[in-house]
Formats: sequence, structure tokens, C-alpha cells
Amino acid sequence: MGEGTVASPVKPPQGIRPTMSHRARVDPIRLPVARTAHEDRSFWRTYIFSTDHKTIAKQYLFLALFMALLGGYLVYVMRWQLAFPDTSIPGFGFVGPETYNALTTNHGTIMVFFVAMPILLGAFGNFLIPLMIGARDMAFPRLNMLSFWILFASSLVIMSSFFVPGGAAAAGWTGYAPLSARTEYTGVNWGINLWLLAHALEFASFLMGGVNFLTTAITMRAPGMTFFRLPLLVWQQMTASVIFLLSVGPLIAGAVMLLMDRLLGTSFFVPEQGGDPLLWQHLFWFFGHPEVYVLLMPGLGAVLEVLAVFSRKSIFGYRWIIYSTISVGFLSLIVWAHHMFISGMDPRLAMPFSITTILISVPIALIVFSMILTLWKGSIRFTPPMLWALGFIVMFILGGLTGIVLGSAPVNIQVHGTYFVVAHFHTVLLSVVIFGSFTGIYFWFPKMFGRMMNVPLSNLHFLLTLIFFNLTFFPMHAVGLAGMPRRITNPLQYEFLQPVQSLNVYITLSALGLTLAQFLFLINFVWSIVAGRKAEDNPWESATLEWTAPSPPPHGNWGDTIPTVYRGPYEYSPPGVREDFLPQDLAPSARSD
Amino acid sequence: MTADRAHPNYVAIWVWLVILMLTGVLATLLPLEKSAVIGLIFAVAAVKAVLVALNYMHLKSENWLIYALAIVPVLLVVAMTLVLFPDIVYRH
Amino acid sequence: MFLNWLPENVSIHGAEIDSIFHLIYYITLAWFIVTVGALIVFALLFRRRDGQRAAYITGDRLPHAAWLLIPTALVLMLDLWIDFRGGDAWARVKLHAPPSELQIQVTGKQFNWEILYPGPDGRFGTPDDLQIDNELHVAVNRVVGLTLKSKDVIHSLYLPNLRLQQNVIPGREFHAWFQATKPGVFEIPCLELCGFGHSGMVGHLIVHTAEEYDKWVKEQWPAPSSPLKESDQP
Amino acid sequence: MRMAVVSEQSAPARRGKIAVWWLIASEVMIFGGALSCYILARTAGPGWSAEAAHLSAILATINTFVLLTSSMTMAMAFAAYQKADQRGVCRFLLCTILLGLAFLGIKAYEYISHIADGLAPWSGSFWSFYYLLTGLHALHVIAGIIVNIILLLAAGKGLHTGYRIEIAGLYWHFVDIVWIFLFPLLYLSY
Repeated sequence: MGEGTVASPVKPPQGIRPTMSHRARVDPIRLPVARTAHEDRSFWRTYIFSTDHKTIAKQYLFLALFMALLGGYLVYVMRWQLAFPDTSIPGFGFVGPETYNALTTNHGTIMVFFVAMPILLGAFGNFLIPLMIGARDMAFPRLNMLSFWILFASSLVIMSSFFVPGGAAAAGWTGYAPLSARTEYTGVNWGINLWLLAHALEFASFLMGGVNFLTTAITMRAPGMTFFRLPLLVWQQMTASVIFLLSVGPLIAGAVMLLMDRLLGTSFFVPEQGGDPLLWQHLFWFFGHPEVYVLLMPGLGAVLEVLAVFSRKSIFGYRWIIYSTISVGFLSLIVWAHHMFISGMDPRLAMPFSITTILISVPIALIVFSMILTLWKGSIRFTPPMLWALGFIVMFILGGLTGIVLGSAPVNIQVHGTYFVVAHFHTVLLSVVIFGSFTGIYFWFPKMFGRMMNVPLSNLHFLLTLIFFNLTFFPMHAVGLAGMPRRITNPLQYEFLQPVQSLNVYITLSALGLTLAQFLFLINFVWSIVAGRKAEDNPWESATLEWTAPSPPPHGNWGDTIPTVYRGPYEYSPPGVREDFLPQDLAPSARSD
Repeated sequence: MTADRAHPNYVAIWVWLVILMLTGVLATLLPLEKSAVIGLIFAVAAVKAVLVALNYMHLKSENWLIYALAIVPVLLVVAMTLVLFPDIVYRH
Repeated sequence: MFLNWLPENVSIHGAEIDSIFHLIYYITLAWFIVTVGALIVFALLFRRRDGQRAAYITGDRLPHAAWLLIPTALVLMLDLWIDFRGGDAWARVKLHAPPSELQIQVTGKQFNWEILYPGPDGRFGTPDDLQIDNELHVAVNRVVGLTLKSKDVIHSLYLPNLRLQQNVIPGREFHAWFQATKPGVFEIPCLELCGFGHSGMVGHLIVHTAEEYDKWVKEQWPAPSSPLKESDQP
Repeated sequence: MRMAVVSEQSAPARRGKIAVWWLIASEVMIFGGALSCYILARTAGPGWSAEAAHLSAILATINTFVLLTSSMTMAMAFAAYQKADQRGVCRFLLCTILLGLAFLGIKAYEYISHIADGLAPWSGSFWSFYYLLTGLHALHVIAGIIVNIILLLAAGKGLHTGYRIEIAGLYWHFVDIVWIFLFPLLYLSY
């Protein structure tokens, strides 16, 4: 059957035709050759304007890590100010209240939109979806490249907003109107315009990315890769993309309206001229809440893959997880108003939304039970990715349970807008973003870069992160219960907060520890890319398709033929077989029993 | 997408669309109650949209996935509007 | 215990909110212990041992899936319990306000609470209205009705000790009520980011005893405006 | 693009179609969000009908006619492609583009005359929404015209534009459907 199909693309090579027609019989919706590989492999086309999904995934990853440093720097300044108000901050100076508001706003925006989404969707989705479904690339490789570069432009815009007159956006990451709609309320003019522009670009980028992900997963699966043989990560990436596509629309409309309010003097959200500020909140949270699940899904997916591999056991209730994932996706679209219990919306709406909110914990609980039961009677290997996965479960349970407190409308009256909320969503989001991302990065690093990471350093990184994570966010719940408001600059301005100031100091020191611990990862990451031990194709003995490609996979992922799939993704320790796992592409006849 | 697929008569659909459009415009001149007129013109608009979707967008010959993609967002928008009615319209 | 961090409750409806908080706290604590306990036990019990293979369990079929579905059903039932308890409390605080004995109007603006008292005639818009910034004087054990407004951006009136919070949105009017059960001075922080002066936007709620309140009223409205007070004068 | 094998050609067509339908689904949410706000705000705020009466229903009817016709020509361009009628493809695509431009021309005339009358985006809630909705729609018309011009240029060179006509058509018809709803919402229900 032909040679070098991957390296000499452009025209479909002769040799691949017979394979094609053969495959077409297996599954009519096949995608043909590596049509994206290009002969022109100059430096620019290979590393910068590449259309290879793996290179683009790495670009997302590097961009996100860089933005994480920026977001981390902002939080360092904020925490220092909270612990030692109105002192000069090493590496920054004094923080005025205007600056502080800009810091909170942009910390939230950057961490959610420029760190979490690029890693969990951009990097994991791009890298893994084609590899896991047995495709040579995304459905639209050039669109994929464009998505990344639009995100890159967006991150330049958000960074540049710090340097315009008036400073960066300071209306909170939720940008509640009318504070965000009129310059005189914040004193920030171009900062908020650029902030909105960055959002517009970001949404365009991930909209195109989502369309690409879904089209790829629907139309480009390898022969035999039915929907119920897809790894859960692919399911969850798909669900995340669907939720994103369906929820972001109203906010895009809202963002255009807000920008018109600011630039043209219209009055969509300004009450003096007949606008309605509550409308913005509805539009924002109609997207804002599903966004949480957009982030959660890929993190959950990465953890599930890792759990199966390192307990050498099938995921407990694969299909039930899929059904739960879909119901979470659906429910996430109808819970948004629980962010608005005390916002002044019609109080009769609170109970229906409280019920949907608390109901969403049901499918999530099922997934958590399934993760725990996967360990039952397993043969667990405590490798770095597995440690992160286990840490994810514990932290995610903690964060999920505090969500019940907030989801109950009457209790929400007391804790809404306090540090309890901050503690809750950091526990949830950081368990997803920190633990989920590191699970994935440590697990797929050998496939991404062809080298292994240093294990002792990884374990130390995990241990320190777990400890400092809890030392930071657990006391924050207490501070919140005591009533400390979010987004205040100086807790000492409040008499009733004097008793918790020592906790604030303590949280700040732990947060510093948490930040410093991440440098262990950066060192390990860079060092391993350059000088790590060479990785085999399948170092973790995993059954899914991405491990059948070379490490790192070449452009086009597989050689002449795309693997054919014969079974589900989690065939670990099957009875009657000597091996303790059956790769998805192992033909049944080739079984050695 | 195959080359030999029978397609609807595009011109006939267009004639229907123009007739419906004129119906919608003329409905505003009817001496009916305002709510009835509004109901009528939006019913006409919905029929026009369905005609375009089914015939010009070939929804007639699509599979369930495409149908779902067309219908689910519409339902979601309608649901969102209805849920927001008590809050935005009937301000207490 | 963890919930001791909550500020002292001094309102009549706060106890109910606290009791729901306790209910949720114990339910979630139990789940946390059970799930994380199971996780740790499994992780230790089933760690890798030489010559021992993992079991092959897919968990898709019902007999196995029951291990998933039964706890999930339990979660659902507990959820509904929490919701139904919560529904009553919510309705009591936000929907069915009792007739108020004192009516006060609170207006948020950058960066103060403007508190308007109707004066002895009990009506707003009359000459005896009195506005005091950032000081909300009420009497203990009396139902206080608040009319909430905002002049510029969104603020949030937060009374942590009274378990009361309500955003105020410009262009709309809101109502809230409370009945304080204990005299004292409590802070009223603004809980919604409202600009650079958000931090430090604090009012004070002063809950007087009945006698003190009458005294305060006399100080504020010394004029012989009400027939009741004329009889007190020598 | 000279791939003769059916499976190779049908695969991109299917992919393109699914992708465009996903795009349309998210666009429905964008327009849906804006329309939903408009309906809510208009139902809540009295006195909008007087403002809406400033709009010209006649121009809008002509514009609706233009857009409906352009949808038909777009569909016929695809029909011509199916019959391998290259000249027909070019002719109908050109018609679609010209009709789209005519729509924009009439729209621009409306905008200019409204602004000349002092009815700008900042002249009250109705006008804010009017310019938002029609502006957002006009941007989509412009995008559709650009896509069609690209296809026309490709078709003019004799290349097989193929399935792309159907995919571009899906988008174009969607823009048409949005207008079908904007027309009664803005122009007729006063």
C-alpha cells in the first residue's frame, strides 16, 4: 500500500486509494487522507502558523501558561493588599482602590478566558480529539489555526488594556451595568472598551473552535469508532463545545449592546433612558454559568481517562457517565439565575432556579460515585497523573458540596457576595483548572513532547499544591461566613472584619506558597521538554487510540493507515486474556489468548 | 448533497413566500384587535421561516442531528424569553 | 464548629436560615466523609500488588449500576429536602413581608447609604422627612420595612447579623423587611462592586431599645408635630 | 479540488454542512438573545409604537421582497451546480450578490434618512434596538455577500465550487430567516 502518505501530501497519494475505499465500507462517514500536511515545512509553517492540531494545542498551552503567570502576578498583588492593606507591595508599589478593582476584574477574566479555556479546551481538545478518534487532523485545520491566532490577538488586547489612559477595566469580571456602561461611574474608559473587544475576539475564537471540535468528532471518527466507543474525554469535550455554542450567543448580543451603550450612547442597560440593568445580568449569567461546565467537562474527562489507566480497570458505568454528562449539559443551561437570587430579580423565580441548581448536583454526583467506584478492586498505580486525578476528586467533592450551600436560595441571602462565594468557586474551578489540567499535562506530556517528566519533582509539586491549596481556600470559607465582602480593597475599614484579619494574612501566605509551588512545575516542564527521558509510544499502557501513534506523533498522526477500532476505550484487565489491557485498535483475531 | 437529489421547486416556494409577505403586510390594515393582528403577522412570519428552512435549506431531507441543531436553539431562546417575562416585563 | 464563624444572628427570620444552613452543613459533611473516606480506603486497599489483577467490571449493567444509581437517588432525595425546607424560608424573607411598623427608605449612591425617615407623620414626601447618611436607626422587636433604591449603579445592602441582603438597582424599587431581636450597632457594608469607593462604603444599623428609640425620635423631631407628644410637654 | 472519488468529495461536503449548522445554531442564540431583549423591553416599555411608526413599512416590504428573491436565486445557483451548469452558477450567484447589495443600499438609505430626521441610536430605547438588530443583521448580509463573491470568483475561473454553494446558501438563507422575523418585529407591529 503506498509509501510516505504523510510527508508528501497536497495531492492525495496514489497508494492510499485502496485503503480509502476499503474504509468507506467500514464506515461511510470516513475522512480521507492527511490533506492538511503541507510540503512547505519552513520554520514559520511548522512552528508558528502551523495547521497541525498538535502544534496548535502546544501553542494554546504555552499561551495559557504565560497568561497564568500574569494572572498569578495580579493575585499576588491583590492578596498582599488584603493581608497588609495600604503598604507598598514588593514588585508593584501601593495599590489604590481603582487599581485594585482593575486587578480583580482582570484576574477573573484572564484566569477564566485566557488560562482555563485555552488549556482545557484549546490544548486538550485540539491535541486529543483527533488523536483519540483516529483522525489525522481537525476537520478544518486552517480554521483551527485562525482560532488560535484570534485568541492570541485577544490576549494582546487584554494586556494592552493595562496601558491605556484610565487603566484596565474595573467593573468586575461580570461587568455589571450600569457600572460598566458609563465611564463616569468607574473612571475607566478605554480599559472597558478593550476588555469588551478582548471578549469579542475570545468568543469568536472559541466559537470557531467549538464548531471545529464538534464537526471533527461527528464526521472524522476512525473506522469502527462508534459514539459509544469514544473515550469519555471526547464526549465531554463535545458536551463542553455544545454548551458553549448554545450559551454564548446571548452574551455576544449583550456585549454588543454594552459596547453600543459605551460608544454610541445608547441605553440598553442604563435606567435613566429606559434601559434595564437586570437584562445584562441575565445575559451574562445565561452564559456565565454554563461556562463553569464548559471548563469542568474537559477537566473531568482528563481525570476519567487517567483513573481508568492507572487503576487498570474499566470506568465504572461508562454509559451512565455519558448520560449524566449530557444531562449536566442540558441542566447547566437552565440554572443561570441562581447567581441572581438577591440581584433584585422577581423573587418568585428563585425557587424554580434553586431546584434546577440543586438538581444539577444529581448527575454530577453520579459521575463522582463512578470515579470512586472505578478504584474498587483496581490495581492502582500512584503515578503523578493519578495523584493529581485523586486530588481532583477530593477537591471537586469539597467544592461541589459548598455549592449546595450557595444553591439554596435562603442561605444564599447570607453568603452571596461574600468570600464564601470566592472560596467556593475557587475550590471548584481550581480543582478543575489546577488539578484537572495537571492531571492532563502530566499524563499526555510524553505524547505531546516525546519525553517523560521528572517523577520526584512532579510528586513534590503535587504534594505542595494540595497542601497550600487547602491552606489557602479552606480558611477563606470561614472569612466568607464572617461576612467579608468580595472585591473590597481593605478589610480594616470594617469593624466586624477585625477578627478575621489574621486569617487574611494566613490565606495570603498560603496563596504565596501555592504560587511558588507552581514554579516547580514550570522548571520540570521546561527541563523535561529539553532533557527528559525519551518516552515510548505507550508509556502508561493505555488502551485509547492516541497511544498507538508515535510519541510525539508526526504530522498526520499515523503512518499509512489510520487505526481501525474494535472495542471500547477502557478494556483493562479483561478476563481470559493474558495482557492487562486491550488497545482499541487490536484486531480480535490478533488476540493472544 | 448527491448530484441527483430531487430538489423542491424553488420558484414555487418563492411565489408562496411573496404571497405570505403581502398577507403579513396587508394584515396590519385589517380592522382587528391589535393582539390579533400581531398574532397573525407573526404566524405568517413563522410559516415563511419554516418554508425557507424546509425547502431552501433542505431541512426536509436532513437527518435528526441537523433537525436538532435547527430546533434546539429556537426552543432555548423561546424558553429564555418566557422565563424572563416576570422579571423584565412585570416589574413589581 | 465551622458555622460558628457566622456572625451572631439578631433577626427573627435569621434562625430559620441558619437552621437550613446547619441542615446543609451536616448533609454535605456526611457526604464528604463518606465519599472521600471511600476514596482513601479504596486507594489504599487496591493499590498495586504483584500478581494481582484488577477486576473486570464495566458497571454498565443494572446489578452493578445500582451502586451508582442508589446513592444518586439518595442525593436527589436529600436535594429535594433541602429545597423544600428552603422554599418556605425564602418565601418568608422575600415574598410575604408582614405589615411594617416602621417604614424607612434606603438609597444607595456612590458611596453612601442615604437613609430617609418619614418622620412622625409616617409618610414620605412631607416636610418632616429626615435624611441621615449611613445611619439606620430602628427599634428592637419592631417590624421594619425598607424601601430600597439606588441613584447611580448597583449596590447591595447587606446586614450580616440580620441574615438580610438585597441588591438595589437604579430605576427600580425594592422592599425588604426585618425584625431585630437585640439592641446594638451593626455594620452595613455594600456587597456589590460599585466603583472605586466600594471598599469602605459602610453604614451602621443602630438597633435601639424601645425607650432609647423614643428618645432618639424626640431628638430628631423636637418640634411639637404630633398630638401625642404635646400631652407629654409640661 | 479535482478529486473524483465520491467519498473524498462527500466527506468535506458533509463536514462543511454540519459545521455551518453548528454555526447557525450559535447564531440563532446571538440573534435570539438580541430579539429576546427587544421583545421583553418593548413589552415592558410603553410608547414604543409611536417611535416605530417613523419606520417606512414600504421600504421594508421592498427589502423583504429583495431578500426573499435573493434566497431563491441562491437556491437556484445550487440547483445549477447540481446540473453541472457552470454559467448558471455564475449567473445566479451574481444575482444573489446584486440583490444583497440592493438590500444594503435600501437599508443605508433608511439609515441616512432616519439620522437626518434626528433618529439616531441614542434617541431612545426603540432606536437603540432598531440600529442594534438591523445593524447586526446588515453585518451578516455583508459577510454573506463576501462569501458569495469569493464563490463567484472561484466559479468564474471554472473551478468546481461544488458543495460550498450549498453551505454558503445555508448561511444566506439563515440571514434571510432572521430578516423574516425582523420585518414584522420592527416594521409591522406598531
